[in-house]
Amino acid sequence: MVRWLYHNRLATDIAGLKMKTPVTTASGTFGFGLEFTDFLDLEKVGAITVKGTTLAPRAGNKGQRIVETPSGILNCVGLENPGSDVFLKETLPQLRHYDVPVIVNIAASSPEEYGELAAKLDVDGVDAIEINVSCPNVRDGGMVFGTDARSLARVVKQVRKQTDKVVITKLSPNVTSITDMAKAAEDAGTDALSLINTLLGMKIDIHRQRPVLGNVTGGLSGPAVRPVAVRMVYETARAVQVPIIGMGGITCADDAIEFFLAGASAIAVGTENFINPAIAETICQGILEYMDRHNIKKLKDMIGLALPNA
Amino acid sequence: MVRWLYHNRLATDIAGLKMKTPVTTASGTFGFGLEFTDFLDLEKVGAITVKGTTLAPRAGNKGQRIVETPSGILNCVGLENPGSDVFLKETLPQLRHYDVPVIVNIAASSPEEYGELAAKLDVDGVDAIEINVSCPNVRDGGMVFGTDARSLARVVKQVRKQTDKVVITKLSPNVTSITDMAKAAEDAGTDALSLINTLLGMKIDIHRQRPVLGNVTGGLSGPAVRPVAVRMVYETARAVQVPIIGMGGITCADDAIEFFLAGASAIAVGTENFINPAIAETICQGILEYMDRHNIKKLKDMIGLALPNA
Amino acid sequence: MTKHLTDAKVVGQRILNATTKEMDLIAPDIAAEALPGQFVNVQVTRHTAPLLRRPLGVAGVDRENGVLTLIYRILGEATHVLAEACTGDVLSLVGPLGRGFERSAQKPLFVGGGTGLAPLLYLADDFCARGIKPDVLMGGRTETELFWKDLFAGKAGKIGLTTDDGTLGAKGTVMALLPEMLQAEQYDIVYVCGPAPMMKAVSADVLARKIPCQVSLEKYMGCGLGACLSCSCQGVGRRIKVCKDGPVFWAQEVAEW
Amino acid sequence: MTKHLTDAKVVGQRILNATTKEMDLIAPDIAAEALPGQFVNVQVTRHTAPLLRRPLGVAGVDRENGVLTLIYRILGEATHVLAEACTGDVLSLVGPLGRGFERSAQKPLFVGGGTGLAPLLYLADDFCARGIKPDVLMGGRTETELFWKDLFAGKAGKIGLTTDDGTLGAKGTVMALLPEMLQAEQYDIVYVCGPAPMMKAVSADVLARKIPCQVSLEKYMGCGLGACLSCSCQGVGRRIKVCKDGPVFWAQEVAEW
Ligand SMILES: Cc1cc2nc3c(=O)[nH]c(=O)nc-3n(C[C@H](O)[C@H](O)[C@H](O)COP(=O)(O)OP(=O)(O)OC[C@H]3O[C@@H](n4cnc5c(N)ncnc54)[C@H](O)[C@@H]3O)c2cc1C
Ligand SMILES: Cc1cc2nc3c(=O)[nH]c(=O)nc-3n(C[C@H](O)[C@H](O)[C@H](O)COP(=O)(O)OP(=O)(O)OC[C@H]3O[C@@H](n4cnc5c(N)ncnc54)[C@H](O)[C@@H]3O)c2cc1C
Ligand SMILES: Cc1cc2nc3c(=O)[nH]c(=O)nc-3n(C[C@H](O)[C@H](O)[C@H](O)COP(=O)(O)O)c2cc1C
Ligand SMILES: Cc1cc2nc3c(=O)[nH]c(=O)nc-3n(C[C@H](O)[C@H](O)[C@H](O)COP(=O)(O)O)c2cc1C
Ligand code: FES
Ligand code: FES
Repeated sequence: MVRWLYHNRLATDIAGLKMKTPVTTASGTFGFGLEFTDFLDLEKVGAITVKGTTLAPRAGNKGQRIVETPSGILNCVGLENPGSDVFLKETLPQLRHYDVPVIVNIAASSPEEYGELAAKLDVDGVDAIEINVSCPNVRDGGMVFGTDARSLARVVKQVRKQTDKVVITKLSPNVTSITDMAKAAEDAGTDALSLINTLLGMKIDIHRQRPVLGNVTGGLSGPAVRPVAVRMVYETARAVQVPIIGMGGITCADDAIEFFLAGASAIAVGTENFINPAIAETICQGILEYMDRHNIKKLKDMIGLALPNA
Repeated sequence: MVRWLYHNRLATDIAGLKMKTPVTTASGTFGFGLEFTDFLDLEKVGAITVKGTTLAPRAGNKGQRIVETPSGILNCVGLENPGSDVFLKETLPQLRHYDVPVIVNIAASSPEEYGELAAKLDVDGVDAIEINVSCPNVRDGGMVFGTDARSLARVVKQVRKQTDKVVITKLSPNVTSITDMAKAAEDAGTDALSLINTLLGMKIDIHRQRPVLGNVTGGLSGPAVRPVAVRMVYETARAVQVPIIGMGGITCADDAIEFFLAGASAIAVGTENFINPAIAETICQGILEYMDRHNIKKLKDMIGLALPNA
Repeated sequence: MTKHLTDAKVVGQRILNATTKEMDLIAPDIAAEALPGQFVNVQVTRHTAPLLRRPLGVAGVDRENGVLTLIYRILGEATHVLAEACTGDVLSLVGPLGRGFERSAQKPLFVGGGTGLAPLLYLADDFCARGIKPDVLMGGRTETELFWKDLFAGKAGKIGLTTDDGTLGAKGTVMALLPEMLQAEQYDIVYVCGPAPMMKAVSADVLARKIPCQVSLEKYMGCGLGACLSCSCQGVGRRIKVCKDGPVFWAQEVAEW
Repeated sequence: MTKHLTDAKVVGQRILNATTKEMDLIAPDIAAEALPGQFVNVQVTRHTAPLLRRPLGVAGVDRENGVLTLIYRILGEATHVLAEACTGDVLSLVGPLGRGFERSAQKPLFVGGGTGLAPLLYLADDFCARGIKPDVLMGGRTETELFWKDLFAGKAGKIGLTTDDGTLGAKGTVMALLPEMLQAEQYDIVYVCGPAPMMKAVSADVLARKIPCQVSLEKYMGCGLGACLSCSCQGVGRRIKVCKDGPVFWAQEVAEW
């Protein structure tokens, strides 16, 4: 029983996943959502995308895991998570108290394991599976699937086979052609795309003369990467039919609007959750104001307005 | 007749190109050097890398050409330049009044044209050719050569054939594997590598609902991209033997040192020239202070210190 | 003329209207050499965001005390930071930059709108120092935008005012008064500084009457030094860089507005 | 306890030594609930660089006036910005965060160094309010780092001082005085807050004497809310998040220092 918000003006639809607002939370930046209930109303978030989940629990990387860079951060958390069993037994029941769709971000080390995990998560309370084929921070976290179109297709097909949930494929920006990857995922049967994951980067501690991060390299996110993300969404929106969830450096409504105009049907807030933990809810107000100023009735009417043929 | 600076402690050598200091200027961000003589002593810069030069004059792109982004800028200048004839007749003679090596950055639309341009620039006063195969802002500016290893090799071979100058190949970061590109250039005979050029990005004007830049997309540079640049230098230094000129977001000596530790033999200052037009000279002082603090006698002793085998 | 990279101490800010402020800075090197029409490039923070310097026209100098005056509209990120600067804060400046106004005229008319009036204010000081009080025609959307008339008081001869909404002076753009003023006096030059459409319309009219006309262009700037080609545009018969060949141009040199 | 996201007005800054400052902020929601050992996450700019909030321990509260006190060392980009904040400036805070000290002890010993003494200051206030004056052992590299003794004046019983260079108190680290102090009194808890090597050494000694011991860990934080896993580390038998499960832990819970 969905309560509509904002007279339904912000509603969007990701291949059947109905969102009351077009704002979700980027995986790994919002925990399991429950950490943010002091700051916002989870039910006003369009969907909660939870931390990357693996079949078995993972301890993640050792050493420093986050470091700030100019207008961004590098992270190498390395998919620390309690594993799918704990997620299903402990976390999901808590999330089900809220009237909000749940997107589970999954990572694995083979197409078959992706499939197995998707099958396991094919339960009530999970609304969509987001395939993370682009975690740069673990050897078996899918980065190879994220940078090779054929491997990507194999993963998508396995997941598609094992679940009736909405399947979202999250693309890595560390590729020569984002549209080739997007098309490969589309052809393999993904229902939607998320982009972008983090850019591979590193920082060196010049005093210790060693990489700052425990894992040497990490994923760059935050406002610094927004221009790259907007460009990739814009290119991808012209290349595929499936809906896109845009993300990368969104800090406010104006940033979000760039992504809608570039062709995203929904957006995710990532790093900004750390700085403004209420942002995933409050961003909607700014979108509405923009729509009023520009005489746009429904969010759907602004998707892709900056594309050449619009 | 080279006057050595700083007791020769900062000297570096890019495949025979002797630099008194390890700091050069990123192409396109320092004009022809002459614009900066009120702010610094050109002879204290290790080498001047001039604006991308093409065979014929070019007017560049229409519309807005630069826009600021978080800790970075996007540009789509589009290789505006007076052409090789004017460069040789008017600019080069002025640069020859200074005791500083000149690196000419070149762009063309076919391997043969790259070769022709290199042959034309094979004159006294030009010390090295930097092949720009990565300008994202013009259709024929080499971007395709910058993202495909075989095309890249063809360009490098043509240039190598036509000149006895030091040949530097400048790599695009918009690729899945920077090391594949680096190895292709090395195998094709490049003497050195420059990295990185700009990341492809865009910004949308949400009020006009159109891309801000005249050319729709542009190249992202400045501090925002530094983590990506350091990572690529670090990866490339392990993959090739030829020396590397590192660049991307360097604003001060500490930033430069990151690149040396990652394996760069020299660095280039780009966007920061716009903010601090004296930086290419003053950065050396900070490097010396660092060397003193860490008991490093010569710049060469710190190259690659953060690499795993160092 | 040498360009300086210098740290300047803020010695005062004054509110001119809800969105416009005037700032005085101690920058003796720049104040000593800056000519009317030139600009400075201001760094508003030592951090990397906002990253670029921002170009602001010189609105006045006090050579004796080494003071430079800027007048700016609070628009976006950088000018908001400027607006919060306190006396004693230090800002890095690069300047003076660009080519200023040609100043040999005897009977000038100034036409301006918005912050385009800032460089004209300094130009008026310059003429006054030589005993010439320029006539000034200024336009704004509404009365509160014409606080400029008070800044020009004592520095100008006749002052013509227009507002889009008619709340002060003639109703309409400056074009509503321009023909009248051009007819009433024999000007030997017209300086125009304001939004591009204003400069285009005014200069067309002025040139048609065979009166020399200078305009001051505004383009997004990366470096302000002629190095980045952000501000490069098509002039008549040649490429021009607004930051170096301008910002002031003879109206007939301009091919793109 | 609710976590608040709130704008707090700076009402004063005080220089404690060349690299340390104390800041008072009006943050009634946070002041009302913050417990000793908890921290707040401070945003130093509305721009995107520096980007992340910075965690600072609560060094004191004045509930009546809604004032929160922070004490910070000026280290890098963000703390330099903080140091320049003027009275009247507004900073965004998130807090109170984390789990504070267990406070049922009757005869506590505090051991601290550097800004680790900040949360202990608030803990001392708390004990004093219950009529207990804690003994304090503090170490620093040199005399000027021990300005803390003045801050603890009136809030502490015995104060032990050590400096690495012997310019004040015993020469050496806190380990030079610790055994002596532990022998002289029957403490029922020891709270340690300072650099990791200090906490490791002190807690090992204290635990060996079967005295309960709490430590306050510091890890690079992304969110401060338990969401990003930046601060996650190995505890005894479980993963722990410094920002949520800590920063205060029982010494025997800690597996990585
Ligand atoms: C030669 C010259 C002289 C100028 N003199 C004045 C003056 O005396 N008073 C005044 O108020 N304004 C002046 N301007 C305009 C002023 O530079 C912009 O208003 C200012 O940069 C806005 O910065 P912001 O960060 O506050 O706004 P933003 O939100 O960044 O931008 C607002 C507007 O300013 C423009 N702008 C932003 N950055 C630049 C840049 N680096 N170069 C050029 N335009 C930019 C943008 O295109 C946009 O239209 C001048 C511009 C030029 C080119
Ligand atoms: C729970 C907790 C409580 C703290 N309480 C205090 C306190 O009361 N007083 C005090 O002076 N300091 C305290 N610190 C340390 C303080 O957070 C850092 O000194 C501060 O963040 C430095 O920021 P900077 O930008 O000035 O320096 P930077 O140059 O960014 O960094 C300097 C040092 O601070 C560390 N640091 C930077 N950012 C963070 C971050 N987001 N999280 C954790 N560490 C970081 C870096 O690892 C580095 O070692 C506390 C840290 C934690 C985790
Ligand atoms: C600390 C951290 C952890 C992340 N963990 C994951 C993850 O588990 N799975 C995933 O697909 N993406 C992960 N990401 C990437 C984000 O979901 C998002 O794609 C990226 O950060 C870009 O968005 P932003 O710039 O708004 O942060 C993580 C990002 C950060 C900063
Ligand atoms: C305005 C501008 C123009 C540029 N023009 C060129 C060019 O002509 N040829 C080229 O190889 N790179 C060009 N570049 C890329 C720079 O040389 C450099 O590789 C890039 O900006 C990264 O360095 P930075 O972050 O220090 O600026 C240009 C960059 C900018 C900002
Ligand atoms: S602003 Fe760089 S050339 Fe004019
Ligand atoms: S700082 Fe994010 S989980 Fe602790």
